[in-house]
Amino acid sequence: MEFLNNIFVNIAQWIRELLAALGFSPVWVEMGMAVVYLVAILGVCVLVALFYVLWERKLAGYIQRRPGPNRLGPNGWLQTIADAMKLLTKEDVVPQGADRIVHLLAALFIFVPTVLALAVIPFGEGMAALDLNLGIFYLIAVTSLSTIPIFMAGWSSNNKYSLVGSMRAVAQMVSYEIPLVFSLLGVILIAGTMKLQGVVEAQSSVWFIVLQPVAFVIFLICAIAETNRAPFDLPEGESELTAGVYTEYSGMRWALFYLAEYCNMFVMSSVAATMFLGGWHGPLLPGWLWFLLKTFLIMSCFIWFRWTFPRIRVDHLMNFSWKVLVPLSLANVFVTGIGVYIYNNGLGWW
Amino acid sequence: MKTQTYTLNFGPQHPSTHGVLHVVLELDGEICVGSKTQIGYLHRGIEKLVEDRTYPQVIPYTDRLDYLSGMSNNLVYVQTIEKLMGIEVPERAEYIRVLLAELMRIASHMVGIGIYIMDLGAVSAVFYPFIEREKILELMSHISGGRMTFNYMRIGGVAYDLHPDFYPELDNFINEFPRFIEEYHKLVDDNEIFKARTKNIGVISAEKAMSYGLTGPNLRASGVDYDLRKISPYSVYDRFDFETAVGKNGDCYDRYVVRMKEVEESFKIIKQAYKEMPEGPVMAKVPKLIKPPVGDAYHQAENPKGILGCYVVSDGSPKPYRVHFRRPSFNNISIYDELFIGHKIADIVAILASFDIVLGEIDA
Amino acid sequence: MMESIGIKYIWLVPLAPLVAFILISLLFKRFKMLSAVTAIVSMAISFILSLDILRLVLTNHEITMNNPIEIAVPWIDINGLFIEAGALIDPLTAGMLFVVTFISLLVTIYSVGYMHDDPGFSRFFSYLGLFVFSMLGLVIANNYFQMFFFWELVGLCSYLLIGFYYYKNSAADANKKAFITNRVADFGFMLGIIILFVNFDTFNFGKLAEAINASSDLALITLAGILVFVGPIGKSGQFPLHVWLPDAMEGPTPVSALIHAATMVAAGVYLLARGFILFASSTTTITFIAYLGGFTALFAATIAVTQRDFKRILAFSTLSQLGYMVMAIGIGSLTAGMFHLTTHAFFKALMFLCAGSVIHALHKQDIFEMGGVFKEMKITGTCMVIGGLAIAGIPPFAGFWSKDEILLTAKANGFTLLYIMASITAFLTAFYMFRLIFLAFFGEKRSDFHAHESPLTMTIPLIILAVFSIFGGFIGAPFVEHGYASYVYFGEPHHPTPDLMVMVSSTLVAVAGIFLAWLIYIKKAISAEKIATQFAPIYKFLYNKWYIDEIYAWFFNKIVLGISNVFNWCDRYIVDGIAHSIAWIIRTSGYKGRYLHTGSLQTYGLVIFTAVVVITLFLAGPVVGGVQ
Amino acid sequence: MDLQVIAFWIIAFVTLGSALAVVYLTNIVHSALALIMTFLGIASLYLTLHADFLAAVQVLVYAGAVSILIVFGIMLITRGEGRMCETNTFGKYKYTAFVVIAALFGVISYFIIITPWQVTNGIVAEENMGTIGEVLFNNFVIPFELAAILLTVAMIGAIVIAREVKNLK
Amino acid sequence: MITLNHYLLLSAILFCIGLYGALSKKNAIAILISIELMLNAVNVNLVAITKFLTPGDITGQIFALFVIVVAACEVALGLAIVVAIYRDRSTVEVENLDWLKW
Amino acid sequence: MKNEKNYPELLTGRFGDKTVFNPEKPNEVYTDGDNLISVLEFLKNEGLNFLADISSVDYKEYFEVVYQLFSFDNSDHLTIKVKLDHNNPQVPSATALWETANWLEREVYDLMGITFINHPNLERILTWEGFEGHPLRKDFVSKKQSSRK
Amino acid sequence: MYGKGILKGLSVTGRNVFRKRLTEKYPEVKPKLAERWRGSFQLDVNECIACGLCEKSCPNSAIKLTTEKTEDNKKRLSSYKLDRSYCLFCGLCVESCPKKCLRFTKEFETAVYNKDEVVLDLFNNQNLSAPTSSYAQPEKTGVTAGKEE
Repeated sequence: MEFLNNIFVNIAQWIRELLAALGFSPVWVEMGMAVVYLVAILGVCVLVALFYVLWERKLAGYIQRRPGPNRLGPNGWLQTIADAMKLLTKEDVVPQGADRIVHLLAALFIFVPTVLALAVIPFGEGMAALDLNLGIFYLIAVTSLSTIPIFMAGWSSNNKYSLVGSMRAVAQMVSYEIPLVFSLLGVILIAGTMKLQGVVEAQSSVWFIVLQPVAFVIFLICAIAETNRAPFDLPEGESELTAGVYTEYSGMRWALFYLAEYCNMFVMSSVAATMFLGGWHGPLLPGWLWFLLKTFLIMSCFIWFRWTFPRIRVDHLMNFSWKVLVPLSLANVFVTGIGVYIYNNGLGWW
Repeated sequence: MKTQTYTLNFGPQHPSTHGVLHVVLELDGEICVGSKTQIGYLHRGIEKLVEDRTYPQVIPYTDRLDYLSGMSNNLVYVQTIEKLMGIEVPERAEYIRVLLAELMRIASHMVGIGIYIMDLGAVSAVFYPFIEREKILELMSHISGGRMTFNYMRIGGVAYDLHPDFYPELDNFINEFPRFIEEYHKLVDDNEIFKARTKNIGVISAEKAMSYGLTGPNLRASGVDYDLRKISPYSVYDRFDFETAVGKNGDCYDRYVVRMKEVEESFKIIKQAYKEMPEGPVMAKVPKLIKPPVGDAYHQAENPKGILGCYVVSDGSPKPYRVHFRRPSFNNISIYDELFIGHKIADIVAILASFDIVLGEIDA
Repeated sequence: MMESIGIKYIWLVPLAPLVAFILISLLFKRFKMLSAVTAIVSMAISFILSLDILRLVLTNHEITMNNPIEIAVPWIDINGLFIEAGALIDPLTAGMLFVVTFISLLVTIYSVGYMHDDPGFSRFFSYLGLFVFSMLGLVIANNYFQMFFFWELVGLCSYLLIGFYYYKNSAADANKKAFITNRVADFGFMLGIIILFVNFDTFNFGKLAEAINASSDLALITLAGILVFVGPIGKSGQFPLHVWLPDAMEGPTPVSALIHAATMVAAGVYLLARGFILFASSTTTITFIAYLGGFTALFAATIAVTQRDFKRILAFSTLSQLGYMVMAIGIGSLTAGMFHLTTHAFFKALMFLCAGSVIHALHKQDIFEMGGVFKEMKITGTCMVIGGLAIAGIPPFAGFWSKDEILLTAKANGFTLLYIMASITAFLTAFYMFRLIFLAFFGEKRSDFHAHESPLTMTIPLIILAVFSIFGGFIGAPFVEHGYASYVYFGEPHHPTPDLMVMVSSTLVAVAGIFLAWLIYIKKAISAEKIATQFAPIYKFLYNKWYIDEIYAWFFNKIVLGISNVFNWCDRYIVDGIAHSIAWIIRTSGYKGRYLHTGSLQTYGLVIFTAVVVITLFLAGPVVGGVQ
Repeated sequence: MDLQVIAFWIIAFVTLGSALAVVYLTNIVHSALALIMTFLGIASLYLTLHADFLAAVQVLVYAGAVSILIVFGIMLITRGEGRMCETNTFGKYKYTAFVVIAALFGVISYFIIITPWQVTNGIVAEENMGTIGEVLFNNFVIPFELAAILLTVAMIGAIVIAREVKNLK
Repeated sequence: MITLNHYLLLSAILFCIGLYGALSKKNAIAILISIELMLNAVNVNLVAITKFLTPGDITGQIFALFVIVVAACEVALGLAIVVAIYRDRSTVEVENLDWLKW
Repeated sequence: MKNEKNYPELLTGRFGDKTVFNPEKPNEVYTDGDNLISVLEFLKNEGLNFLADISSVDYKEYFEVVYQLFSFDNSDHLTIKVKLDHNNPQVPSATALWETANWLEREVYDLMGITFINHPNLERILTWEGFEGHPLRKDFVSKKQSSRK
Repeated sequence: MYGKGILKGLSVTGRNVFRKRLTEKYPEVKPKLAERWRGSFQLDVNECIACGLCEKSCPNSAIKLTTEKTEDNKKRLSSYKLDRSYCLFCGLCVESCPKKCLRFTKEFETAVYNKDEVVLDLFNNQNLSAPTSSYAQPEKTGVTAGKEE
């Protein structure tokens, strides 16, 4: 149990010792570990994305009383790998009128914020590549970058659908970032730290979803919107904008966008698991497994929502953010602040 | 902000134009300021083609007008010829016709509603109606051998009697369908997003609807209680107890509600027709070679999409001199250009889908 | 001693109307009723606080004229110039605060009805707020500077309010007239306080009083006193700067009531009372004040006899009564002056509001077009009669007691001439007042109009004021122990012994005036027209207000303009000549040089940064060398 | 070779390179994208200066918000006519400005080099966010509130200015 | 060893690049962008000087924070003005925007 | 089916001999192009407010345009037929009365080549812009004539 | 309450996750076709009397047959081609066959690799082994009309 709990930490430690034993100076050991962490994160990214792409298709199938992918591999579990292979080998088409460089770079940049964000997520006790003091702030800052590649993609495609989609995406992501940040503020107030590890440790007795149910709901909604998932999938808006931002993308680059979407979802659900569902806390199972289970639960909710709801219209979307979520989250912060004050200082303050 | 408008070719290749409809939109940001609907991408010249066919040979072509409700199209055509020739159809055949037409209506509405809600973004909502439609298509294949193109109605009756396999399947369908209706109402009716997307969107006043010659659920959603099955009952519709579904506001939401209500009413008719179906022959006595007398006839019937009219001119030869179809969707979408103005792209998709158009019918 | 919320929140007294002003003008402009309510509430707050201060002053005998409470904070503290903002609470202030806030509150309530259909409804209330703020700031001032500051603000507000109907030419002219006339007076006032400050190095009333007492420079004090008195001459409409006051009738009637009864004109008298020591220290000053006041009283009364306009008659009566007050102060009785100011505030406000009520109902101002209004407007009529009786000095109405005290003092202090003049004025007052009442309210209708009683918001203030006009005089009646004189006094409280002769004679004089009016205008025993034609020159002279306005016009047109022309020539050809030639040089060089201005910011930026480099190198070169 | 030194040179190279790209590129959108890169470079520069909080703010405000604002501005004023790659050309001062700026740089760098800086090698606090908060809300509370008001005013002002003027004629 | 001079020179270069852009570009938005570069250069200066000269103190960082606020306002207003100008003139080329001259 | 109103009588009363009836077919009215619009307007006001269809037939010697009028309130039905010259087929447009006439007339124009006067937008609708000829005419010969005889 | 509809919708989709999947696993599990399924064609050449009714009845002229005279002057089929690319699968030919020798089969996987194979040569490849459809054939079971009691 203890062994399982610390298995990844121990592996990291082992690699570190190995590098040291190989005669590298401490600086280079640190560099090496950075590379190892990066590879690990990228690995997690890709694996998670591949898994969730399949799981989404499966769950969507179940919701629609279909079995979902069921051909390749046992019960269809190798389907995404096959799809990925197919997409990788497809021709990389760049439209004639497109801004070639930006068009190509966009698909790469889309991964940058995701990978950066994953670096601070604690997958288990001590299982974060970086444990920044400003963890949550860093997360917010980094995720705010994710608008830019989408804008790049939409603009460079030189397609009206793409441009409209990217404009929608930018407006939507900027608007929903605000309630997202505010909903996290309540947790920060209670936990008293911005360190993600610290936030998880603060939840050892009670999960913050109990103390901050409103914030959790707001966070969930904003997370869906930030990741451009249905019912907030306006930038893609298949029935409106054909494929929106991704209209002109094909082959591998389209696959990258597709994977990035799932990675982003994974980041968002890990943040939710960390901030509200107690991170690695849980009985019996190893911490990182608990963490992944919670993430899986939230991801499944994302998928469930997507296959149930119609798409929201763009003006309703903005109204909902500015007129409902922002005031609600502000009120939540306010109430939480008062609550924390009373909890700390008692009621004798007058 | 004052911004430059831009032109967006909405279709002919677009996921939500139900085929090959082409709308040239003039957009100011997301809001439509001008629209031009262009059709004809699926024009096959059926009216010209059938001038070279004998009267019975026309029937397969009518299947391909509104390919989601072939049986109803068959019915209109054969009834027109029967009117032209003055043929009395056996009662059992009439009951079968009504039964099948109403099944067809349910099938067509299942697609209409499903695709409508899918175009609004709820993808699962298309699968549940398609499951029910699948059952109806199975039923159809039991009696005619085909799933969408039936060629089952004949001048003077129907081609064959119902197949014995048909009855248990229909029982099965009748047992399971109410549960679907209940579930679907739960899934869609009260959904706030759905309501926000459809209420007060694409509002058509009763006057406008009448002026534009809208028919079918689109007309009734605007509050005009006009249903040929009630107003001038053809076949044996006067023997059944059902209501017409009428909306109030003429918005997209009402069009959905009316369709759902109509499905329930059709289901009632099916149950009655099934229960009361008489025994007897299914074909009237008609000559081997059908040569209607010189003259013309116009007949129309309430199809799932609206009123399908058929105008046949005979010159006394075995081939029709002229056949013209009044296709309901063709008339219905002529209001699009006016209706789109001032709506957002997303609303345009909603309006487009709420009309339940079939391009095969529009372009003929 | 300080357990009074009124004292604690004294700053709120003037501030509440200011807040109302700010709120209304910035936020509530579109919401009529909200602005009215805001104004009323703010006035009510001031009123309640003033009431509390009054209560404190009345019950707490430690606060006397010689031992006021003074609350002050530093306002301006520059080298050598120390000015504080503060409040001085003594019975004088308390009484004045009460009068001002009370009248203002009633006027504000009244205005809700009066201004109801006016498009500038909210604007009116915001001005009212500012006006009351200024007046209250003036009243609680503890130094001349603060007083002057608010004095000017009052002037500004009167300008705004008189010109309320700014789209009317006459209103625009009237407010300009008021403003300019007041500026002339204020200039004198300002000179006066500057002289005081230069010599005594303080603005504070208390310190000044000590300094003046200690000073021996009589000429200086006389000069300062007269200069300061110029302020009240303007503000309180003493001859010859009275000309603005009748014209000020162009403002809405509630404003007239406010200006005439409680705020603006009272400010002058209040200043005289507040700075009494300054005037009393010089016999010349005080005598000048007394005679000027007496003359104004008589002068205005004679004019009022011939006027036809309802409000204008009241305006001249105000002038006349102000003359009374000033005279009272001049003859050395601060008590009598302030007492008369208080009672006058009640009945003059009452009469103006009645006038407003009548005008509101009739849309007419000429009394010769009225008549018989009493039948339709019983409340207003009754109130007007009460007001008339009060001003005429019929016992036991309020005016009787205060006027009596003035007459008594005049007689007692040996100003016989003034006593006679005042008596004549009293007679004339009774006459013209009842001329007005008889013509307007009684007799037959002389033109076509439909009168109707005014709404409750207008009549209730009337009734309240009427009550005060009847009984308000008892506070200073001779038989009342601890009456007005025990609180407001100068030096030592002294109760003038009631003189039955004075009382009876003044009553008789008043009754005679009323009787004469009755004879002429009701009984028609004597024909008014006949008198007018018979004494045509006098009548014309009086009707045209002694040609004062014309004299001013002549003075300014001929003399001032003549002098101005000389200066104009000098200015145009000598001063301007030099200036123009300089300008020409500059302009020509600019004209040539403007081609350097491309209008392109980048060019400018480039030049700037080139200059930065060059200058840096130029300046820093030696320094750098030094470092190396 | 210290890790810090390597990091500095890489960051400096990226930052200055993208800053040059901002100015040099003739497509305004490319310029804006290069600007984002510069912002990120500066954020990492802050990290090397132990200003973590400022780095996060830099990313959040500049890279996340300001750049998007600029991009929106570009979208609003750059219309279909004309070619994108000529939207950000040099004006008439291309060479003149270069000379002046070169001189200016010479002056500045000369002064930087000759100035004897009083460098003290103190230790910067590991976690300075709390300190920033305390200082901000104690010593700088009025500037802080003013900044808030300034932002509000700027926002409203921007809306007012950019809003369509109706019925101008 | 990276010294203060490194940072200061870097920021000087950045500042000069920005200034060059501001002085030589035609497009008004490009000028705004260049001004952003200059502001950032200033911020680098502030932070670097605080770090090297007064390590315990964080006033420089706070000042940089305020500069960021001002820069945000500047961009918002600048862009608004540019958009307003564009609406009026259909151009944002500063060489055409010379109404400042007589 | 029997109509509630006797339209032949009404029309004769209003238009006299400008409308022609076949006594065997009470639901059919022949009129000419000049009177068409006034007849349609009259009938619209009489309750036949539903223009279901406009079709056309090429009788080789002449064209016939057929209007199918129904009522939204009852089952009344009347067919209006207009005979047109084969060389110059022209008929006034009913777009002012019914918006639906717009597309229906465009379809007739496109496929049969009958010109509708005062039509706001008389363009081809089902065939493409450069299409030559009008397919439903009996003399239409396609370049790729169907294999069938 | 706002959001109730959303929760109801979620409950519907959520419940469906646990219901039976309806998909037929096609290549492994063959679909159950209706008795009257209109699949491919078979022609019993021996029965055929070469009457040509099927050729005439076809709306699209998809059937081409040639006949030859036998020695005993009887018409005999010499070739029979059915072009499925033109075929509407309307069944009119099968219905018209007097000898019921042209039949539908239940084959439904009719995709072919070469374009030529679309044309069925029913003369040489009669396809008699394929399961036949009951379309227009004497029904094998319960042909009597009416419901089964």
